Amino acid sequence: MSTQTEPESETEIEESEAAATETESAVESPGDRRRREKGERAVEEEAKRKEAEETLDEEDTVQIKVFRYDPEVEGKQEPRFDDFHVPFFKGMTVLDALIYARDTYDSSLTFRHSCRQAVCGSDALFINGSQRLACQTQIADLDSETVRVEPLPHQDVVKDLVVDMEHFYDQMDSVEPYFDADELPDGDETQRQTPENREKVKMSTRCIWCGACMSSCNIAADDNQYLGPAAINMAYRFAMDEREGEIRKEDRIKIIEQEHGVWRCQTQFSCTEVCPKDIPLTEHIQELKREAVKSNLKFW
Amino acid sequence: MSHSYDRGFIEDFGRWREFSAGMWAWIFHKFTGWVLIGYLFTHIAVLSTATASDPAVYTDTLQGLEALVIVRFLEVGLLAVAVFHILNGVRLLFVDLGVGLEAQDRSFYASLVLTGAITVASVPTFVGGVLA
Amino acid sequence: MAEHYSSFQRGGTRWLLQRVTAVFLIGVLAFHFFLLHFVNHASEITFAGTAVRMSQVGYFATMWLFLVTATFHGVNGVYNALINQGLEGTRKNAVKWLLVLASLLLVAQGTRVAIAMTNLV
Amino acid sequence: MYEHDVIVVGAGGAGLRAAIAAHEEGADVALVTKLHPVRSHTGAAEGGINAALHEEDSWELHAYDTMKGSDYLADAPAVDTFAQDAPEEVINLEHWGMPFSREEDGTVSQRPFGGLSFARTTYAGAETGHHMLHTMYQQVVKRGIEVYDEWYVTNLAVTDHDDPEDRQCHGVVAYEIATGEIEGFRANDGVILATGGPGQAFDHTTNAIANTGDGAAMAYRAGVPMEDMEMIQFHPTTLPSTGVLISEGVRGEGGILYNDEGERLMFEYGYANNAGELASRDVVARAELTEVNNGRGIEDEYVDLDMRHLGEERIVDRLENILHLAEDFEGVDGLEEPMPVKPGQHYAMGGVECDENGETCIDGLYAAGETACVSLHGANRLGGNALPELLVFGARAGHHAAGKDMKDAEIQTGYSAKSEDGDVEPPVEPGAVGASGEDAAADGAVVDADEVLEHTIERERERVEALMEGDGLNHAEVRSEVQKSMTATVNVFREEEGIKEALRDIRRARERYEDVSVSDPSRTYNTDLIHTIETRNVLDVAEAIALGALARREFRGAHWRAEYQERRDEDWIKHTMLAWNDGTPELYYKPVLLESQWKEYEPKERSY
Ligand SMILES: Cc1cc2nc3c(=O)[nH]c(=O)nc-3n(C[C@H](O)[C@H](O)[C@H](O)COP(=O)(O)OP(=O)(O)OC[C@H]3O[C@@H](n4cnc5c(N)ncnc54)[C@H](O)[C@@H]3O)c2cc1C
Ligand code: HEM
Ligand code: SF4
Ligand code: F3S
Ligand code: FES
Repeated sequence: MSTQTEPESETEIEESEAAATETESAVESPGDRRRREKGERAVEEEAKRKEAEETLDEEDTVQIKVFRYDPEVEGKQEPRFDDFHVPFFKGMTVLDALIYARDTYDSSLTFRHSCRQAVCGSDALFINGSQRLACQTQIADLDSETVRVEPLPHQDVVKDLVVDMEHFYDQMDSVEPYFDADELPDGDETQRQTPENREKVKMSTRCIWCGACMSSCNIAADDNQYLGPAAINMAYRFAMDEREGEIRKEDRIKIIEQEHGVWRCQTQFSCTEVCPKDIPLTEHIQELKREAVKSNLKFW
Repeated sequence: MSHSYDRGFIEDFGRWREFSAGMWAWIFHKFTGWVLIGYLFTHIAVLSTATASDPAVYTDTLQGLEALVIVRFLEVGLLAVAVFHILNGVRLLFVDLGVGLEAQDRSFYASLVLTGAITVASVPTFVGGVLA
Repeated sequence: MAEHYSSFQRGGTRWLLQRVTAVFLIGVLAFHFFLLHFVNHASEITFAGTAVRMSQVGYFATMWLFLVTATFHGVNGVYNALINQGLEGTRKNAVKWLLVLASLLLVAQGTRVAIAMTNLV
Repeated sequence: MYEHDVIVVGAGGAGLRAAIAAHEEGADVALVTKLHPVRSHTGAAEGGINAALHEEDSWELHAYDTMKGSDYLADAPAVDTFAQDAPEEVINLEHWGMPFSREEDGTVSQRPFGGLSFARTTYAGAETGHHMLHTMYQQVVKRGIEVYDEWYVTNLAVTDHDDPEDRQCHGVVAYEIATGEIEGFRANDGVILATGGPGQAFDHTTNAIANTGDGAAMAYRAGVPMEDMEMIQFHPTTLPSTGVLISEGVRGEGGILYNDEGERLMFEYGYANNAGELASRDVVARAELTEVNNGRGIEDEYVDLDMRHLGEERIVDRLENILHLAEDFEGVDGLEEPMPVKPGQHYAMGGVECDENGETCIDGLYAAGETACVSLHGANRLGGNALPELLVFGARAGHHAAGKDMKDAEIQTGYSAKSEDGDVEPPVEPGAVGASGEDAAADGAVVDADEVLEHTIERERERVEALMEGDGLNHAEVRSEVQKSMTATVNVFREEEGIKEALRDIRRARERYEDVSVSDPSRTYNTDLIHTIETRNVLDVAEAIALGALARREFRGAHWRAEYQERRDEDWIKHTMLAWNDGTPELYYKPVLLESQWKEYEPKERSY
């Protein structure tokens, strides 16, 4: 390290490496050795894996059935379901099981994930027939022998459990999803907002862009241009924020009133049911419908 | 992006098993609405017999139809359809007003049950005439 | 005001009218069903009976409004459903006018029938 | 090849703020991020953002608290700049629509936080980070700033001058996850690294799976020194199965810690006879682990945090999200049973050495956020000081990179700031296996911007090709071994032997990594490949942490050493620095600046 001068440390490495190669090369070349070791290891790994799977006790394992698809890889172009047996522990989530399956059995198993705590919105999946966050879903709560995991319905599948989110992002962007006050106080002053008003928009600000709601909505499935519950909720978040002011609110109402806006919602409630952040989406959509009617009636 | 990857059965047919109350309510409401508007057109068509110069045509047509058992049963069906559409319509009106949203699934089930009850209760009145 | 008025979106109006007509229909439809199936059994209906009822101005007006609102409500409902199904462009326009025509015919014929039922003519 | 004035790598709080700042200066700026911005881990922060907003409060007090909290290992110019800029930054956020919690009169609420002499923590419910992240992303959308999301930056395009301080950064090379395409991003004015924390060096952490220390590792290998890497904060209450954080709020409201024998451990064994459960994070974390080590842990792993006695009403009212967390991530109903908790890695105080303007010793390369070490937190970060750091230093880096006229930094960077040679004897040779400067050719031949980029792109293509072609180990094994080893030895308790063990394990892991390959053959969304590359970064960062821990022979802030049970101010008010040195790391020291142009700080005992 730093106490040593550089050349010294370098020679040391060279020396030790040279020594290592010398003893080995009597028998085989380093390349051969590496390949042999690789081969041996592969066999070992395989054996370990088999053993791991076999020793798994029926009782404390769960079976996950995972959707597989890859447009490029032969054998995966036809969608299929793969079964994995995963050792169960208390508190295990579906995401834990997926990670285990990937790291132990098949490293090509592909899914998005990051925070493991329901804040990043990466891992909304179709689990046992419902849109849920894998990280937020306790396997024990599913009450079923096998857990079926699929990518979100009504979105293009990129690979395995990964869907294309572009359309969802586009819909979010189309409602001008940013705070844009009519006027702002001077530089070092904050705006005022009543606690009641904050309370009113609170739930709507919790959205983590997971796309579960959009995927669950039959209307959004049929009508690709429908803004969808998340985007409408986003519009609600700003339209109802008293800090933005009346003029902006009027504009926002116009956005959600468009052809494929709020009127498309048929109050099916499935969005509200699947939202992992418990946002009362239908309620917000309905309130915006009334706001729209009100703002139109004003001018009669 | 209009469609997701075709997952065959799961996507096309299997989904209904995963529908929740709100989705069923929507489907039923749609169905009943269409039946009702369809009925309205036929209804007016039948009543058009009233414009005939002889009033008896009207009376005969209506009573002739009413004499058919099948028509009586269809009427029961119509009642069921109308009652459900009304009850669920009321439910939807409340939803539009933002009232009782937490109970939306229960109110749907209540609509179903009530529809069933009213329909069964009215069977004697409807079918009575022809069978008796 | 004028420019606000011009930016008015029909989506909202139709939505609102659908609800308003629904509220009206609740009462009238229930009344209609009750009167013609429970109070007067459908099988006992005669032209004479109908004519008596229809000759009352109040009843006549109610029934005529029933016809108009139900037509609007029903046809508008169908139209919405079709739009939600993805109807667009020229086909949407065609369907729209077709529905409008059908409604007008229905209301016209309904009105003719209703008038025939009264002993006014 | 894409080209922009400023390239920001990472779109968490720091990256977003930097991008907005550069945009404010009129620069053409792009965010390149491996996760969509709203998926960044800033969204997980719960507690709040410190800023001296109140008239009775002052930035000097905030600076004083921060310095004291750092256990006098922070640099005064960083601390002062931070405390001065924080209020304006928080007001900015408010103007951008951040849904702060409010008082009756409509002003922003502030609450007290550990180690602060004034209630200066602004917050938005228990989801402050989520709101901060989203509020800033919204402003990025509003400004039309280009975002390349799901682009994984694999390396920096840096000239290959011999001396890192002569090097210049001309951009980055990134891999588009969806398509497998490798592209260059040319930065005319600067590259800002804002890639977040290195939590994945440990196997039990509150950090996201994506927090693999990529930025730090890339900068390190490009020649920027790592600073105070041993300074890792451990949070005492995280859920055992996932590492999800259970906020300090539970103990604040009166939650109690019990060991396996049902004893109230904080008092029973005298860990903190006054403050009890509310003692500072490091004290509680050590207490819990001592219990486990002495056989009084539950299932030999954790202790119980009980809040049932608070009553359902109070719990639902104030700690509702905790109920959800315990239920969702541990399957435990906090109203019915105690919640299992154990210490988990939480935050890295150290990181990429940079100055108050975010600049590193490499020209055109900046760092901001958790990945950076301006040296604001020193040996211990105060709760609520990380989020404002993202704002303050993110903004400064963005402004500076975009060419705003700013005062010269007081903090010196680079090897030339060295004051003392290091004196550690690692048990094995650290650094790259067969170090030959694989990450920088170091012959001064490639200096032209385009050439540098082309060269780097070529190297990355080769690297990816090699990883894809091989038929070897799964990186996951290598990664998890290192994580386990780090958590076992370079944790809350650190002993010389343990740290050496970790270094040996890391060495072994480095050797095994040579044989790692990617088994998924697809170019489409190949996360196997991404994770494999990340693992390399995890190794470099973990090693740096362990080396720092071995070097620092004292107990300061978060860094506890079995052999040295006190703070040794005469010898150790200095930063541990680590230069990659083209593959053969070198440890050295640099002085801590306890004096800024405004004030001078006198080390005092850190007691609360
Ligand atoms: C559970 C938890 C609670 C916390 N609570 C608080 C609190 O109450 N108050 C407080 O002040 N602090 C808190 N902190 C600390 C604070 O939240 C973090 O230090 C801070 O959010 C880090 O922000 P960042 O912008 O540096 O990084 P991150 O938000 O982690 O963002 C990193 C970004 O870099 C990108 N990235 C990474 N690698 C690459 C690559 N190779 N190529 C391209 N992009 C890349 C990622 O996509 C991401 O966008 C908390 C931390 C945790 C974990
Ligand atoms: C009696 C009380 C009635 C009530 C309360 C009622 C209520 C409603 C409501 C609220 C809707 C709108 C649903 C939506 O857009 O989400 C609707 C739709 C509809 N109604 Fe009614 N309605 C009533 C009677 C009728 C009658 C008499 C008819 C037939 C003429 C009718 C036909 C329809 C049709 C066709 C739809 C559209 C269904 C669809 O979405 O496809 N309704 N009704
Ligand atoms: S509204 Fe809910 S379900 Fe929809 S994207 Fe946001 S968090 Fe997900
Ligand atoms: S599921 Fe769809 S129909 Fe409306 S209530 Fe939700 S958006
Ligand atoms: S992993 Fe972040 S929401 Fe599930």
